[in-house]
Amino acid sequence: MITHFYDVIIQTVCRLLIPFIQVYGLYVIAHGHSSPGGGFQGGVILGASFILLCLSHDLQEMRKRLTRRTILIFCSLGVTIYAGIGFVCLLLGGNYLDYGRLHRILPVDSVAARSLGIFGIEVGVGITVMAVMVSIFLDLASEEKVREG
Amino acid sequence: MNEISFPILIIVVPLISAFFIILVGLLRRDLCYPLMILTLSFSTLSSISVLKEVLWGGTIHYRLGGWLPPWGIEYVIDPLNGFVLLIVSAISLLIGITSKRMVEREFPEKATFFYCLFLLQVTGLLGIVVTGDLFNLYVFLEIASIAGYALIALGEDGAPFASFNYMIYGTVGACFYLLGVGYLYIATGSLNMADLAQILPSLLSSKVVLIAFAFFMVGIAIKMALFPLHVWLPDAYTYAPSAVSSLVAPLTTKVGAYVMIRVALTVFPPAFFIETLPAALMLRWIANGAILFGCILALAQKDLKRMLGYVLIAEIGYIALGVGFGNRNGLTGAILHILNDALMMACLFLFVGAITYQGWPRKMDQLRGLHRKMPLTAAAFVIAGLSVIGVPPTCGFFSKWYLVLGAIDSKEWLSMAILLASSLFNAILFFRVIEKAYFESGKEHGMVQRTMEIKESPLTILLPLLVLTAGVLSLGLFSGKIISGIIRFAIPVYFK
Amino acid sequence: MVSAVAALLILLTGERRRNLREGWTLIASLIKCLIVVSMIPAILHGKVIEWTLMELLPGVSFQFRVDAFGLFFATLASCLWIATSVYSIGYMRGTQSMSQTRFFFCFALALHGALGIAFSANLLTLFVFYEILTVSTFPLVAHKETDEAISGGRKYLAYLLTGATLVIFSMGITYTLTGTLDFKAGGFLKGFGSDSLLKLLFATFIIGFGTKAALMPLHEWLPTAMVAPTPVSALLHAVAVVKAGVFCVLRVILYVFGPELLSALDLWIILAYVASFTILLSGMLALAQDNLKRRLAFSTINNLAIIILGASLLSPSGITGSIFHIAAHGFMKITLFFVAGAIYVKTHKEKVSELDGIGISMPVTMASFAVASLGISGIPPMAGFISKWYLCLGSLEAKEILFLLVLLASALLDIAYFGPIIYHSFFKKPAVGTPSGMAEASLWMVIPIGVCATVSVFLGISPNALVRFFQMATLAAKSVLGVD
Amino acid sequence: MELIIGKYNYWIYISLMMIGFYAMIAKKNLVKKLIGMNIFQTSIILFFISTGSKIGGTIPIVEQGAQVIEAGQYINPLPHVLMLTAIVVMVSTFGVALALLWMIYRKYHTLEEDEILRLRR
Amino acid sequence: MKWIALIAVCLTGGLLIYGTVDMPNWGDPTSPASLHVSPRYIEKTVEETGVPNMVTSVLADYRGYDTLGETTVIFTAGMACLLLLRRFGK
Repeated sequence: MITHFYDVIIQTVCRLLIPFIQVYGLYVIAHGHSSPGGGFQGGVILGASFILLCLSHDLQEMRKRLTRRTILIFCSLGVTIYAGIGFVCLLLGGNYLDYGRLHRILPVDSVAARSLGIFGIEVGVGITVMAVMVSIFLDLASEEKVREG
Repeated sequence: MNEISFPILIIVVPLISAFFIILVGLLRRDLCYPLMILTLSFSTLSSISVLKEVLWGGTIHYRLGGWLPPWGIEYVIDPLNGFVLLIVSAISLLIGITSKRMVEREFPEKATFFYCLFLLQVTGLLGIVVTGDLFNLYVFLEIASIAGYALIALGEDGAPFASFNYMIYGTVGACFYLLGVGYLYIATGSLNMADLAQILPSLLSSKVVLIAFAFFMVGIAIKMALFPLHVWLPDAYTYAPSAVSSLVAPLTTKVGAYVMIRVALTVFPPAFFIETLPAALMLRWIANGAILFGCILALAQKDLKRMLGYVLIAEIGYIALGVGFGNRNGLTGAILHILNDALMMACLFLFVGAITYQGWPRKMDQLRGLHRKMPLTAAAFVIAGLSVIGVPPTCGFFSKWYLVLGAIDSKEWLSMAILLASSLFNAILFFRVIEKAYFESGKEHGMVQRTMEIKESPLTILLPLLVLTAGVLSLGLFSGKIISGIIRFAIPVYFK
Repeated sequence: MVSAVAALLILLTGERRRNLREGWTLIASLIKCLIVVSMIPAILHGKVIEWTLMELLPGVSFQFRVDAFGLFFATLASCLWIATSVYSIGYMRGTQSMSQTRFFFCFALALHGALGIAFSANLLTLFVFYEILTVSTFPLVAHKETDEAISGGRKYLAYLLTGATLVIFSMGITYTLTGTLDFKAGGFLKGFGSDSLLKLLFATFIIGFGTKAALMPLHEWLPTAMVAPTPVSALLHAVAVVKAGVFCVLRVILYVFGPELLSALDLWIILAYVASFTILLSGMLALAQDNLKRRLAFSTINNLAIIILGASLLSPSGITGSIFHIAAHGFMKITLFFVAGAIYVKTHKEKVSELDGIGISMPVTMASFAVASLGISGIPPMAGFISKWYLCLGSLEAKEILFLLVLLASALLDIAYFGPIIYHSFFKKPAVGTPSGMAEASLWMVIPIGVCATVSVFLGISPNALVRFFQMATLAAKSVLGVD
Repeated sequence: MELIIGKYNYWIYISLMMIGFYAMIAKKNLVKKLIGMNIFQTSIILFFISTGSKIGGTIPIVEQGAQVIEAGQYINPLPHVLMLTAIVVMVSTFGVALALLWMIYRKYHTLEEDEILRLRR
Repeated sequence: MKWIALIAVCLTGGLLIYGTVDMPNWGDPTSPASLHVSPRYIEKTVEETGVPNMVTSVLADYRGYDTLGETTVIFTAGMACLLLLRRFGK
């Protein structure tokens, strides 16, 4: 529910909170290798931070920071990163998603290349999940606003 | 790139281009359509080559990520799913060509996202077909389904509600499938089809496997709209926009049928399906019910598209019947019917799409004088209708012929009677329409003024329609070659 | 093979303007007839032309084979097609009916079906063309687009498709029993399956094809289909449909089951009884009809039954007679229908009771009518006499006096229901109000009438003249019975 | 009795599943149907996760410097992976379902199934 | 309707419970699920992928393709919502 009732406390608190949330989200994505977490979880946290922004302020505020166009680009960018990495492996002569092949272009051995590849796709997943979360929320919410006025 | 990586490219190229279409659509919206056509034609060509390769050099295994099968996911392409793969990609290409005009007519501003979801739907279907891993199949099933829900909901008034019902049913189906996967997993600890096929024969006595089988069957039956669980189908396909219904109607149910054959006859040992369980028997009875039910309800319909929906239910009944016979001829008929029915249904739904595109009403009793305004379209309808009835030399006859042979082999006189009777039902059904379209010329009140400006549909719609019609006509004569060339290898060894 | 080409020609040209289109129809029919006739000498020397198109099922391929029997039927059909197409051009112009393109297109397609049936080498190919014939005739029957016509067409379809499903059933059984569907002179079912199964099979086959051959309990669609324009009824009755049905029945009797099997199972006697029942009943019903075309329809049923009876006697001359009767009856009956059509076009009279004195106004037409009807009732020297003579011989060979009596009775019946027409039309004063004096129909129609009538006389005088129908008939009969 | 004690996890998830399933097919309110759907899928997730557990197993993360790793000491990671995927699928289905609900509500201004059916007639 | 639903639900539940009879007990380390495929993940993950978190390694590497599918699913959902809800040209 987007109410047009703004509370100073809520706004300030959220303003303070949101950066930390986002940093935490990035941490969860990045640290998914050696602790619970990963692209999806981190992406959800990031998305949640933006949604919190919309809730505390309003959609216009949100638009200023993240236009629909950017969201859209993010959506397909993340998945493209993922599929693209797989494709690169294919071009490097391996099977699809065979990160081991990445060591041909990366200065590391194949095992490390694997973990790097995993990291890459985690990032991709994170971006997409975040963008899609926000976009779905925006669609549902802005729809409501259209109906109200 | 090497020949062997075609299997994955069939899936990945539409996938990636679905992502790109969004980016492209932001810059130049008119580039989306060519991109889609390019992609679809690529996957069609590569599926042709893959099918060739399979027929030449035997089953193809493609290990994703280079991991060995039970640990990694692998793509297994044998003649059966190579065949289905070709059907899916070719028909989706044809429908994709037609979709341009319809999209421009119905929702021009959403074209980008429409094409994106269209591609995703096709990708999902292809992914279902080629994968050799049960859980991966589930994931792609969901891709296809979600794209399908969205696309169907774009249609006319009732569409969102119909699509919502479809979603409830579809989710139940998918969840049942997932439960089946879980039960199999806890019983065997593996998700790979080939691996399971090796482990299962030693576990057939276990109740877990039994229940897993039951849930697989129910879930797939919901997805392929087998008779008692078909409730979502007529609404969804009636209200869907024309381009969507002519993509979804022929393919989704056929892919479901393929999954049924795959799970029941290759993952589980066929003997389990046919002898130790009464499953084959039950399937036969259900299919009989489906055929009768579909035909009779189709007779009651006023709306052409809805009628086709019920005809589709009956056709699915044919396929299930062929599987249920559990003998060589029946199975041949079923697999052949997957092809024929996909062709016929695409042709018929495309016909409805064409006439609605030209602003012709979809009601049965308003088709008067159609053949004067749109002769080729009407001819296509006549031929497809004859094929559904099963009049040689159209292809519908031959699959029906094999089903009859299967019925004789398994001494199922009742099913045989129903098969024959259903073709009579269809005859009534279609000749009623044909009479309307041909013999009651449009001299009626008001028709003349309204239909004056209606002419033949544009080329992008007409051409695929005619191609499909030619397919319906010619594949009948070539069915001998198809069977001896492809289907003979597609049937599990058990039936040899 | 030929027929396919010819029909393709029509398919391509069906949409052209009318003169061109009718020109194409004529040319196609001529070409077809010539090619068919050109094959006769080869066949008469006992050769068999085969041509395989592609394999439909394992063991069953889409194959044509030209043997004497098939060629006999094909020659008949293609010759009569010329006459019919000439006539139908005249008729169509005379009545100015609508959507003639569709008419000629379906017409050619139907002929294609008929010739395909004649030349097909196995049951499946035969069935394919059988269905083509059925479906392509439906628009012809319903051509007038009136409610009556459409309901007639519906009835036609209902009967024939039901028959077709039975045929599918029996083909399936045959295939599972023997693994092949190829015709073989003398039958290929011998030694397969139990007697009861074979009896059931025979029943379904006969019922399936019998619907098209209008055997008595299944004849109902035939008089109803009389709503069709006359060339169509001529086609239906003389050439294509019913004859194709009879042809199929004979194929089943002689080439699927074979005489030995039938006589072993005593099936022939049942069939013969059904046929003779049909003969008598339809003859009597014909008496009761006042509509000329309906009367002709019942007479057709009668003659078809005669053909089947002859074949079911399983004796050499019986089979010869029945095969020959296909041709004889074809020519004569087509004449009769042409005449009925001509009268309708000229005077819009359809009832027998209205025909008083029409012979004065249309002498040539009615003369040929007289000739043909006498021929049908089997009076020498018409063609009908020859066939009936052989049929009687056949029944004598089969030692079945009963059927002999049936044949004679049918001849009497024929006279009984044709005689009055001739008498009235020639020797009665026309009813008041009808135009007197010469008023023939257009030449397009009169010429075919005359030709057919003369041919039917000619066949009677020298059965081997022209295209040696008789020789082919005997050849076929011998090949079936294995005597030489 | 041992049946229930040893397999109580299955009983729990099955009862949850029955609740969700019942809500899905019997409830007339579309939102309630959706909630039922969620319960259903959650129960399936519980089922999978419970299949992966091992008594005496810890979370499937190798702690630093562990030399010998044998399967017994870590719980089975595969079900967790599958369920991560399944959760995502679930979420996306739910999102689409909400969108559909919006369209329905915009059209009929109600979410009661029978009322919608009445309005459509 | 309610009764039919109830019967269907009870039937399903009954079937599932019937199926559980042959299942291994909860947390049984010797269940086939934990013996057949998964040990390789547990034992080889570090040396093969260099990732100590098995869930991540399996998710993103061994069964990476599933994850691609999963990401595609959520992408599809986003596009679907866009397609259905957004009012264009406004």
